[in-house]
Amino acid sequence: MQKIRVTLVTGRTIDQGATKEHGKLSDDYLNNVAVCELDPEDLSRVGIKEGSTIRVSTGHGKVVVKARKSRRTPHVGIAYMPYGLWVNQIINSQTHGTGMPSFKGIQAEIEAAPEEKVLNILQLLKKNYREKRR
Amino acid sequence: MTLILKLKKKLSAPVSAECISPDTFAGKQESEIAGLTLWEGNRKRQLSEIFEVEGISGSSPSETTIHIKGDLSKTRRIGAGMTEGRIVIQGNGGMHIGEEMKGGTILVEGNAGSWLGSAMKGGVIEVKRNAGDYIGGAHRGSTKGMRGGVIIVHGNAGSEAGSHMRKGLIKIFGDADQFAGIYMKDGTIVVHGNSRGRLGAFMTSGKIVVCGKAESVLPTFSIDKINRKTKIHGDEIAGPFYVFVGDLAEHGNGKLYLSQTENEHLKSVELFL
Amino acid sequence: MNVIRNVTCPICGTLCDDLEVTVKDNVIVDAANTCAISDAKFMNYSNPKHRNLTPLVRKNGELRETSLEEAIKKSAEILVDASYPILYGWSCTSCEAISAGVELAEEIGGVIDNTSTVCHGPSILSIQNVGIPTSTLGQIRHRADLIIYWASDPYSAHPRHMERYTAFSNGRFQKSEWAHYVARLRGILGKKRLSRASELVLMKEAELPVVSGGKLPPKFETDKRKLIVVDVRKTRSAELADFFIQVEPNKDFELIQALRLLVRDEEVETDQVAGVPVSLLEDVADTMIGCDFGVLFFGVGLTMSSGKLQNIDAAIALTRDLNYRTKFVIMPMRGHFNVAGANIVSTWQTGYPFAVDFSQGYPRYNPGETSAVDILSRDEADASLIVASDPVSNFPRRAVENLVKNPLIAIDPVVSPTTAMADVVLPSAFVGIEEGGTAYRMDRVPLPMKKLVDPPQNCLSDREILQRILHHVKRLRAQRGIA
Amino acid sequence: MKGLLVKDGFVFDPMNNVAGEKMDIAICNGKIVEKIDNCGVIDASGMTVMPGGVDLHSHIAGSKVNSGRLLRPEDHYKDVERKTPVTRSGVGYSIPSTFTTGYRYARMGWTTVMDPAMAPLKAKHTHEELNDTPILDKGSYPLLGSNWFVLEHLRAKEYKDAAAYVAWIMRATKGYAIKLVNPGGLEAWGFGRNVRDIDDPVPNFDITPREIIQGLCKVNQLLSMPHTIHVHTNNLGKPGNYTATLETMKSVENLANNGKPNIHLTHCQFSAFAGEDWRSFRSGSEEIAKYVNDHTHVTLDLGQIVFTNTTTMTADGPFQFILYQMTGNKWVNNDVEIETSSGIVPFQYKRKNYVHAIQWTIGLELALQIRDPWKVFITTDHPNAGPFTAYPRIVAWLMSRKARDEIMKKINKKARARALLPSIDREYTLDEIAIATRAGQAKILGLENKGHLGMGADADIAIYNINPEKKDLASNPKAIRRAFSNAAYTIKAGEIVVKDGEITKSVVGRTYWTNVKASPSLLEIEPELQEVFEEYYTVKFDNYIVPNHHLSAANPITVEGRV
Repeated sequence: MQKIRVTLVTGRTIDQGATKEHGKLSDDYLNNVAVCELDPEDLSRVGIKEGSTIRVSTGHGKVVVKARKSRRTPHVGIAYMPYGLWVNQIINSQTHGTGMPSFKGIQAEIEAAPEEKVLNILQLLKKNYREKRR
Repeated sequence: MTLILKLKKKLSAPVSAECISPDTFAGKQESEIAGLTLWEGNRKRQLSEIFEVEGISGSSPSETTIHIKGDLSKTRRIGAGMTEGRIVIQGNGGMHIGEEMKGGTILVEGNAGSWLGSAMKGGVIEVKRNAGDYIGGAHRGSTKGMRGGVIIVHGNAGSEAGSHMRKGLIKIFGDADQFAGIYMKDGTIVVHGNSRGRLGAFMTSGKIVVCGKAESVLPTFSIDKINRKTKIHGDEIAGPFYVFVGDLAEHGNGKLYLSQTENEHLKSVELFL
Repeated sequence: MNVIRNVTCPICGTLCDDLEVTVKDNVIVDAANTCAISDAKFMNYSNPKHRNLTPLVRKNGELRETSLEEAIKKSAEILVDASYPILYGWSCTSCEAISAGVELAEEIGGVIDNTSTVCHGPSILSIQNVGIPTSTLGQIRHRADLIIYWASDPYSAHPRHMERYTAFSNGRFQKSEWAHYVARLRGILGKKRLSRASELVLMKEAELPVVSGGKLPPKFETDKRKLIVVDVRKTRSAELADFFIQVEPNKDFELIQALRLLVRDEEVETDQVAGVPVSLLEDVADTMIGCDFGVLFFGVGLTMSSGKLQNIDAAIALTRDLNYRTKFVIMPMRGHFNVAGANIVSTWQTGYPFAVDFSQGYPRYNPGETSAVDILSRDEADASLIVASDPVSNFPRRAVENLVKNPLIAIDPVVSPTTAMADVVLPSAFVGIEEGGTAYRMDRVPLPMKKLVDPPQNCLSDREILQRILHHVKRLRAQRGIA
Repeated sequence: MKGLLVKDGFVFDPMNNVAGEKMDIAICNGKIVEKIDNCGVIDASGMTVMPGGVDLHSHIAGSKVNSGRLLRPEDHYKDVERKTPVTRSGVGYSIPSTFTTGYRYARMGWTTVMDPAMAPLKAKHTHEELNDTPILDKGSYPLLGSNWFVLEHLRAKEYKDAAAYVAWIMRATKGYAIKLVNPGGLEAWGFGRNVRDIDDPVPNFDITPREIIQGLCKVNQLLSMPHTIHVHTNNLGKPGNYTATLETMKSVENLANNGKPNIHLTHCQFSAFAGEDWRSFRSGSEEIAKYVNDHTHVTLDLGQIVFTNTTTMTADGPFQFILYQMTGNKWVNNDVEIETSSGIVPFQYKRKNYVHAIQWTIGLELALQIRDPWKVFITTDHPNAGPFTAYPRIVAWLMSRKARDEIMKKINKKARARALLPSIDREYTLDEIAIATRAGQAKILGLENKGHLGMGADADIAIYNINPEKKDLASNPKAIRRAFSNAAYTIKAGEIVVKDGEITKSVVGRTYWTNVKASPSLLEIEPELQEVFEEYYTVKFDNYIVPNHHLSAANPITVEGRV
């Protein structure tokens, strides 16, 4: 499997904004937020098609989401994920004394993860946080 | 005279400990020191609820040495405003160590948190391992950073070291994160390791020396010359150094000394000489 | 059927106040002058599937239904017991609720922080460094002939911003070819939108719809307003711009500083900065100097990427420098509808706009030290109260781990990852739909939020819930003899 | 029935010609009454009793003030107020948080304070802050000197239409008085320009500042507003501006009715600069004082500077830009559509700086050269020339030549040599202080129940630890300062709110606004106004209006307008 290095940018999308109003536990929200947009060139570098599962990892964690082909191209080497629970699994909490973590411009790696499933919110909460409770 | 404080428990909430200073301890009995108040989160505590107190303090601050043992990374403002004497933190220190310090010495044997020696006017702070962000910096909104004294960090320093610095010396033996010397007005910063770049942003005067690699130089700095060596407070540092002037966006006349041998990627600037 | 006019929209900092909402039998059945996001809100707010409708308290690991009284008492106990509690959220509620929140934070000796801490917090730190030359949005509508969106995608995050205040609006000294077109479009869109609100929001790529029989306007005339977009990729807004500048990620600082040199007619000693040729930057600098009134709107693309507040310091300094040559203003594109209000109320009551620490009985402020993500990442807080916000989704994992391991109270109209992980859930009314109050637009113009319908039973306003908690807290503290 | 008797104090009530007589003041239900029995008694023997202080010009609330607070964490962090059982916490110094503002005024014995600059579009903000400013009665003046509606009506000489609009604005924004700041200049600043003098036409609007001042002065009369027009002059803060100030006063000389005041020039120190540039800068106080002594239609307040680190903030955007250029300090500018601009720059007044030292003398010279204390009032234009907490110091300077001399010794040498101040011997009496800090200000504001202790007046009272029989105050300025810094008692609406300089109780103060009863009714102008309004503004007409219930204790003052 090909692993590629990208600069990860997170942000607001209109779909994320609107489907949030359908409820964060809704499928609409999941389908629009647990995604990562890539330049077509990067998609082929990883050797995957739109809609396949990919693993995005940084020094601070890993998360599995669906790949999407970006239409706002070219941006080879830049991956884009909407704000939300998924992307926050891999964001560094260090703020360098500003209160603000680095949500944009993060070094990340992307690889195909055909064997993995995208977890929904409740599954993700359970997996990553539940056992931390007292 | 040495007074020893031993941390009694693992701290969770921040502990505001500006009372731990030779200026406060001097001339006080052990029991008086034990009764000093500090804040643990929103709870008022006596010093002895958090530390075991042992030893004798001097009759004046200059004769008083304080040793503090334990993981003090949750404490704030140890030695803030101190004028004389000595504090040794035998472990990790917290934030704002030696803030607005005027004299005396502080030694941190482990790591130190952010705002180390911010707005300090005199004295010496030495950190054996790494320090956080904004060392020698200013209070939020203020343009008065470090105005004197020396900060020595043997490990790495975080971002914005020497922010708004006006006088004094910061020596970093490890690496420095981005924006060292931002808004610097005067004084000197020496980085013996590497720099993550963006050195001296908005600086108007002062001097930053990097002996290792500087990731990048801002476009608002202009190459001036190459020097074989430079002098810091009488000590010579061997070069050769690229000397940049800036920040031109602020009509600045600050100087960046970047090792020529460690910064091959800057070679193209030699065309402008 | 009752049509309520001049309704202020409870979505984003654009705070459009011209919505017309139709209510029938205490239900919103129609809304005009909306955007895709507000449509989705008005059509879904009452959906019981994602509303919190009963107070919940966690027992034996499970959230169980309980009485309001019980949930409030439990919340008060958690807060009084805590030695470093944090009160977070506040950008999607009314100023009246925020005010109650500040009083509660002061009473319990907690830290109150609002969502600007992970949004435009760095912009505020930057204002505290260098100030800010800015204006209200109407100044821009009337006067601006150069509009720049930097690291901001209004099309996605502030859908009506361009139409109401900037490129596509009409003003006394500036006319827009688009205004006429957009007005026509809006009439048609309004009808279309509602009928297919739900499809619309799911459309993967909504293009600007073309009015039947009409055409997209011709190319701009040269003396009309100019729209420039700077971003790391070609956003939807960028497609509407006269000019798009693609900047390398994490290099905005260099680009802005280079522009500052050029604006002062000084040389840049390289060929390109941040992936942009200097010759092109020279043209941009000339355009900036040459305009009569320019504006730079910036988004969190600057505050969240490398440089953070320094990016804003540079952008503000650029704007300030431009005022020696012409008139130029700058404005952060504030996100949630009342995030500006959260800063404003906090500032007049405490002196500080966010990250206010009352643990020692008076306000202290030092983002990086007293800000939510830092406190949580360092595991210093021992309890939290969240109002109208979802930090479990929005904070980095490490901060969330420490947030959810300690007692967590959530006041929210909707189910969210935060309410799912909470120990106490207090259902509340939607501000701007089920509860009134004041909110502040991104340019700090105050506007009234209207109560359009009654909230579901058991759903009090945030303000009232907080006041009740405060009341219990005071009683508890008195009982325990805490001064 | 709630009563209180203030017994045996030396009472200074200039409005009722009482100057230091030993007498009792009786209070019932928040008002001064003739007598009262069976009630609490304050023994004020050996103390000075005055009406509660009144401040007609102090930036304490609203968008601009709050931007100043946000701008300056470094101003706050060492000046804090802890929460107590009766007070909220807060911070100072030059731009205190709202609760702290209320408490600090009350501690000095002040009970009525007017915020002098409210952008109508942001009126709600001002009122929300005023609601959170405890103890004080207050009000705010909408900024109208560069307002498009006003400029357009006045250009067309439609005074009655302008008056109807202004009356509507007072109601819509719950405003108290007409405020002009750099008339016309703020509209010009919308495109980064300014007006040069009072006859320089406003770009795009074809009207001069003179016409705006005269027009609004006429409007003020048509509406029978309680206060006069309240004017921050053109060219403020520039050397040589005293001529513009004289021109401004003269421009409305002929409009005065029976010699009654019709213009108030605020923070006049900043408008009394002579000289060609900063080098030849000198005081223009003599010329201003002479004009004011010879005429009855003008009142002014000082804007007295104190040597400290403070925050300048005015609606005068172009002036603040100049201050930024001069200091290089951080700079906030905020222009408000259709209405106004504003700016903020932190500023340090230094004794050793020639200009600052001369500025210090100008304020005092004005106060000491203008003979009638009913014409000149103590302010610092808080926080522009210094925070209001400096009032005790200023009172001491006016009452004591010795206090002035002490400062004089420390200021810039050149300033000392050139200043007029050392040649002035006058020392204010306590009675004159009572006029300049209370009675005179209440009178010019048209607040009939304030500034005096006659029957029916509001029971707002300050009691100071000063025995005028025992102490030679002029030789003991420290005692003056101490007494005015910490009132022995402050009584607000009949309740004791301060004892020995500490807050004992926090009460809600009222907000005054001017309700013009006009015929025809103002409702009749609304449809036409609304049409233009919605073309001009980015908010809806209905959403602009501040409803009465938005004020926690609204107190409309009703006047009959001729519209």
